[in-house]
Amino acid sequence: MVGSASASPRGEDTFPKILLHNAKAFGTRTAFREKDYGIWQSWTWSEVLEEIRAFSIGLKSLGLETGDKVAIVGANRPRLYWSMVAAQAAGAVPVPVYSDSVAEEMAYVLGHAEVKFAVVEDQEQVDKLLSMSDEVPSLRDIIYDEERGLRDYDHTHLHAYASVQDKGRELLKQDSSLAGNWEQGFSGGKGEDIAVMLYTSGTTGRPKGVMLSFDNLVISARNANVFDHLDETEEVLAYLPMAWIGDHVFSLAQAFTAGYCVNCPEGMDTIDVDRREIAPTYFFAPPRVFENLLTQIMVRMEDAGRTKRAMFDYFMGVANKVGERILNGEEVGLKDKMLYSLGEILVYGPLKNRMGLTRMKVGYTAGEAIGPEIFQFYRSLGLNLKQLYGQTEASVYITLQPDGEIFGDTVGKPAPDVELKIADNGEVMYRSPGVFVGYFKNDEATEKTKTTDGWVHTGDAGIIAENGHLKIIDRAKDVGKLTDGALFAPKYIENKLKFFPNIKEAVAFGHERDVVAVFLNIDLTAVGSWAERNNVNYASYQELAAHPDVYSMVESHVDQVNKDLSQEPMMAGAQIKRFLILHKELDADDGELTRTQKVRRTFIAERYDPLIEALYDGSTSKHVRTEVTFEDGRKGAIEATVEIRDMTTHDAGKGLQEAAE
Amino acid sequence: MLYDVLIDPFVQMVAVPDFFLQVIWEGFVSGVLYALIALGFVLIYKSSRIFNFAQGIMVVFSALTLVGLHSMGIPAIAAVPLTLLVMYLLAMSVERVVLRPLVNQPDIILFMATIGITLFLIGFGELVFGGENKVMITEQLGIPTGAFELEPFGGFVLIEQKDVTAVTMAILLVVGLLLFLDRTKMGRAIRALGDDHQAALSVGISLSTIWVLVWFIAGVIALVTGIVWGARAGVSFALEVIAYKALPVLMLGGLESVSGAIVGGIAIGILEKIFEIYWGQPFLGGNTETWFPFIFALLVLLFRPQGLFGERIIERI
Amino acid sequence: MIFRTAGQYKTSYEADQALFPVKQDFYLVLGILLLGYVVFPLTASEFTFKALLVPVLIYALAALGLNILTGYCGQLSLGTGAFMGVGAYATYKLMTIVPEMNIFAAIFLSGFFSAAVGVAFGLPSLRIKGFYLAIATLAAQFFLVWLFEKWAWLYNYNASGAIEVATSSVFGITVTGPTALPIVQYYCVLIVVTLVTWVAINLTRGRYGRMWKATRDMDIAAELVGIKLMTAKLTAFAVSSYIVGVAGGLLVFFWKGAAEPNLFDIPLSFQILFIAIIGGLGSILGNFLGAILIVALPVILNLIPSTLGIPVDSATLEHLNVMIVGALIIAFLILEPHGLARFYAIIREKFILWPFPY
Amino acid sequence: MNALATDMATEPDAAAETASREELLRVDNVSLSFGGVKAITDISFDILKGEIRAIIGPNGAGKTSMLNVINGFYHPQQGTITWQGKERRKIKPHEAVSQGIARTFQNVALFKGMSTLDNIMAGRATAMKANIFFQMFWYGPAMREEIEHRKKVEDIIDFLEIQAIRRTPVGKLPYGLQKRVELARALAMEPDLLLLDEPMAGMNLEEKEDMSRFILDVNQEFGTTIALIEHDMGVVMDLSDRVVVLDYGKKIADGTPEEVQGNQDVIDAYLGVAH
Repeated sequence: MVGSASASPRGEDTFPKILLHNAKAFGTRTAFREKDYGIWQSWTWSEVLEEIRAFSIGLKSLGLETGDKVAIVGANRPRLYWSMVAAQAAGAVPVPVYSDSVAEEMAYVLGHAEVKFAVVEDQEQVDKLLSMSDEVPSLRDIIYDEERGLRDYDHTHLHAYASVQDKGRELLKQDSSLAGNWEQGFSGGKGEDIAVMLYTSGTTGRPKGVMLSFDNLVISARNANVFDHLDETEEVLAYLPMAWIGDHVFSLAQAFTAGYCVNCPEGMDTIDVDRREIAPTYFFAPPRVFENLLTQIMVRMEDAGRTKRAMFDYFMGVANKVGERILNGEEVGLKDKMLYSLGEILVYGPLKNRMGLTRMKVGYTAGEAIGPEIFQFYRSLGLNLKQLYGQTEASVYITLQPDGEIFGDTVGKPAPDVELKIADNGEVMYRSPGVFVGYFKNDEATEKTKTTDGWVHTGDAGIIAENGHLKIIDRAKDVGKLTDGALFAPKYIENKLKFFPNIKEAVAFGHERDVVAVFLNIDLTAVGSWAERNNVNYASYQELAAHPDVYSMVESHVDQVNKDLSQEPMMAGAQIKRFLILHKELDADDGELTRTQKVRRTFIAERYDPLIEALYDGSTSKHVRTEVTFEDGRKGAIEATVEIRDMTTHDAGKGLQEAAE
Repeated sequence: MLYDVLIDPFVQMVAVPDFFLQVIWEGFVSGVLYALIALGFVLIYKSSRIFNFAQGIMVVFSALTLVGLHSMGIPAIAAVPLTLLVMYLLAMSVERVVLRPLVNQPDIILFMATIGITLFLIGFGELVFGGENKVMITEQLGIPTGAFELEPFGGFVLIEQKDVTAVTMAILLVVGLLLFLDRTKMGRAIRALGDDHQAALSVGISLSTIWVLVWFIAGVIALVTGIVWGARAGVSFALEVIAYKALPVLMLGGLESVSGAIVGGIAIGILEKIFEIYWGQPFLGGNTETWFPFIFALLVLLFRPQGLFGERIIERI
Repeated sequence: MIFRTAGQYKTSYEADQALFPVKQDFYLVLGILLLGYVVFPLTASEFTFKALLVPVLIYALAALGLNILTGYCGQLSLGTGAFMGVGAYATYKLMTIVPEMNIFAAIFLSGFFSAAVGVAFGLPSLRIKGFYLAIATLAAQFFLVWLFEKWAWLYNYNASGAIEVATSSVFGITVTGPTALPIVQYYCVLIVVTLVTWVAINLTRGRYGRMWKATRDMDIAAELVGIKLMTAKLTAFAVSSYIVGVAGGLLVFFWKGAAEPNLFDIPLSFQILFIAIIGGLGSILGNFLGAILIVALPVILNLIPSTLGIPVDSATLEHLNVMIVGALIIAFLILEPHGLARFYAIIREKFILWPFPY
Repeated sequence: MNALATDMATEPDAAAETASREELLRVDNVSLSFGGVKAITDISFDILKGEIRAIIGPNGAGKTSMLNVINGFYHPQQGTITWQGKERRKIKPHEAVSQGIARTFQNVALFKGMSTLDNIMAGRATAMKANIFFQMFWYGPAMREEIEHRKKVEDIIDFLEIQAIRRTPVGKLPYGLQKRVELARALAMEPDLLLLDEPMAGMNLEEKEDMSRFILDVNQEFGTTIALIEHDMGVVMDLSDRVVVLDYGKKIADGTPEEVQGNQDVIDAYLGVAH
């Protein structure tokens, strides 16, 4: 490995300046690659400088001025990344936009951001933008990368990327001082200038434009590079949306500050092949990507021959036992060590090879909770996969799991320079150099989120464990309290329940009540196959759900959850006291779930009010009648007597006292 | 020189007509045998799209079996049916062991498989009956060995009786075969197979039955050929060479044409003999029969790619 | 498992179209070359050179030539033996006329003779197809062998009718004739085979290879995409016959030392065809695998009875050999009609996909 | 912004433009028969530069035979073919390719043993010239040529969005993709006139939409003139500038899609086929 002494001098505080530095320091190193036309087209840092300079000057010649906003729309492509820095070099602010968002939302974002220019990928985006000319009156010129299909369009305000660049080159040729002037233009730029505006998708209300300064991004990126020892030799795959802060930091901020190489895949349908070809050393993916990879592995292994599968199962067992410990640098027995090495040759190595993670030094997952088995699976293969907790408003990093300190249920320790605290209501708050400047044209929201002394509300409830690791338990607004004052985090409990394959859905109640009680849905596939193996006959979900054996099985799961909860100081007070298995599956057609299969808590509470009452009045069963919508749209009703079971809670672990304080 | 090559041979043909007749007769006899072997090829090709290279070795193998059985003390009368039984067993095993597992493979693979059969039969035959040359049990089979002496054009033509027998047997075999193909359900099925597998199956006869039968018929043809050729030239693996002669016949007559095989065979037999006698021996040092039929067929094919009896092919896309 | 391709990315078409785009393939070939150039010469006995290594290489080369025609261009040929003969006789005559000529030059030049003869006999392929063409190639087989017998000039009017290789040397080392060392001859053959194989790979993966394969897969479509069938077929005949001719020259000059016309008769043609088919049509590697099998099989079969202590006389053994080879050919065709090369490809693929089945 | 909003993708006035277009190919009084069976009788029509010309008609109307005549695979007994203003002598199919006529086939006619990439590369056969001796050593001009043509082929792969199947043997591809690869191979010949024989046969709706888009794109981006046979009337009406209708080897109508649609002979021909 080449050292990274020159990678991140604190001197350069904006990306255009860092670009100049990189072009000098790493001139011949590859900065960007894109799989296009069948091969990895590559650009060195000095070539990237030339490309960006030409484009930037071309943009200026089109009338781009300081403070203008430039929308960036499209899939991950070097040219679009360059456009951002080119805009910054011209004093403008890039606004990357989710290219697949619906026209209405995109129009809102572009209009709100008052973009004057847009750099887009292809005809599809051009058409989309043209169609919103009324909503986005500020938009003047569109520059497109892919020229196909756009030949016959009116080109007065439409330009090919290449033609803008050519114009820039032309001007550079005519005027030898222009390059110098261009550099002069951004040399006065300061770290506190706005670098980029990223719109958060926002589950509620309109998207908000998060303004991030160069300092935010540059300092956060440098900190992250130091934290994970990243230098100019890294390879990353840029495949997540460019409008997302994660991609912006991994594929631009960290890439520029560390000087490493960003690889853009050929397309979404070749991503697996492209990942394998590049074999990134630093890799980020949301949990669903890891889930899908694992599913693929398992499905394929199902079809493998008997001996091969036995071998696979055996060595995965070995990995399960000692893999993580080896990764964490702990001592393991000689026999296990040797078995693990054999497994590396026969199973783990090939698996990593197929996934294209052979060279991965550090990998992160974030965004939502990753299933502990999934997380552990990758780690046991020897992949240094870690979790982080971050936000757009923080320039990603709030907490990170340091090497060797990996706990499945925590998201790690505060990132360098990040201060962390838990508010009275359980909400996690942080303060860091990465904290955003403000929401664009939305001071009210800014004030609500960011305190005057720089603390930011995350909106998530969490606890800091005794080892200093942050544990996220729920959305802050969903966290309630039992009547005895114990913290009640429904989602946390529900997720714990849902990690059992037999339990499909769970809805926990307890806010302002004396105990916690839950509704459960069993997983028809998992429990069904259990029933088949154990000769349990059933005709319907309802029948299976009411089966005594099923109840006992679920009871053991609930008990396990209670045990787990009792071990956690802040959660021990909210153990499950009573549960029932619902007589029907929660269904989006009945309005019980959202279309994205999320539980609609309040709706369920109203609909099953009698059952909730029964949960809290001590009765052991309850007869209910529920209206349902069948698949063909007909309506009907089902009736059932639902059994309710009591649970014994476990004594809280030793941390109880501290938590109660 | 030119005169010697282009004119003189014809002059001699006319000048010595009795010798010319003798040449034609001998060519005709070989031609009949070529035609027989070609017929074996055609039947198998028609019914299974297999270019059966083993046809030649089947001739040798059957003759060897016959002679071999006789030398073990089995009377000729019993040896013939026994040999037929062996050929039937061979047909069955070929169908079971080779054809069935290889069905639907490309032509060249099946072709190679028949070369495999050829090798196997050579090894097997030699192992069981020994590799040395043998004499055909002509007399024991009741084939007359004398010769007719004719005197046309005031000349002298010698016609061996075993050649007459050969021709007679061949003609009987061919007539029988044609009747079989034309008159019986099985025969019609075989012919239909050449055009369309489904059609044949609809007659209600299984494909494997047909294949066994066809290979058995090829075996019978081989035995007849083996007996009469063996009577002329002895029984050895050199006999295999005559099987190659059937190949240019197929080129001329077409891989699927019964009449093409017969006409082509006789034509080639006569022409190669004439060429050998009047051009080969005087000018080229003789032994031209090995290649002449091929070159001849090749030249014909260059001008008529569909062969003598094939229809013009319209290429479609 | 062994083939771990992660991290092998190509940034240029040169790299993407390289001879061995996958690193592991390159190492494998390197290993085989090492075996051929260093390990075998150090360890092999005279018998091994004469009975195994040299024959394998020569047969593989001949099969490679045939494979270009039959496997890549789809034109079945049964005349390989005769074309080898043309190469051998041409080399012989060249060495007779210019005795001081370098033997390698003579062999490579004589390839042009067999190529010319090949093209002449390939001309019918423009009009006739399939088995008809195969029979047509038999015309070459029989005619040429007849010519070798009858044209006394070809064998310098020797009384025996056979050609005998004179002693010749290159850089002062005796390479042909009775006094040449087997190891020297082995190296000579190995160098020629390596070179020609490399050339053949280059041809088959480029423009000509595509033309040939297109002709093989669907000749009408090939013509309709602008491929001149005449060029495609005749170049295939030329290249194929050239390689086959070179193999013929090697056969006589570096292995047999002498040859009668019947050496080049139809059994040789079939032997080469076996190798090509059992090895795998449309593959370069297959020729070597096929040659190893076909050459080694009789040797091994011969060894079995003596090692087991069963007394078998040599004639019986010979017959058994033929029989077993025939049976094995059938067995191989049934098990893997696409030959050993496909077999290898499947294994390689399995190693790449390991531990997944697909 | 309003300046930008004024309809950038101006629809050209179709009728006016066809009128001014130059003639690319003309077929005059062509008749073709096979051993007495008439496939085509006395057909005349023209194809203009840059248009999409549909040839439609019931089964057995002689559509494919017509394409075969145009690209030199069949030689008509009577009639003349004028290509780019010059009467054409009897040519071979590969000569038609070098003159700028490429085609696809009703039943996919790909080279099954080759990859997608090689299939398309094979389409560049006429354009590749490197000497066999350079080929042998993969050296100099041969290698440069290989790369230069690979680039062109990659352009087409990109254009038709078949990157993911670049290395797949075509025999393993689903039918819809095979059709696309075949189009790619035809495009690799850089034709002036592209003949498409039922490019959408056997496709599902989505594949048809994709294929229609590609055909239009080819026509617009490369200016390639296209003559296509298609059974799906919706597609024909959407895509083509002009339509010629054949029935039993004779031409029964010729004109814009609207004209043809209203033509009584055409309606009869199609109804006649129906029962």
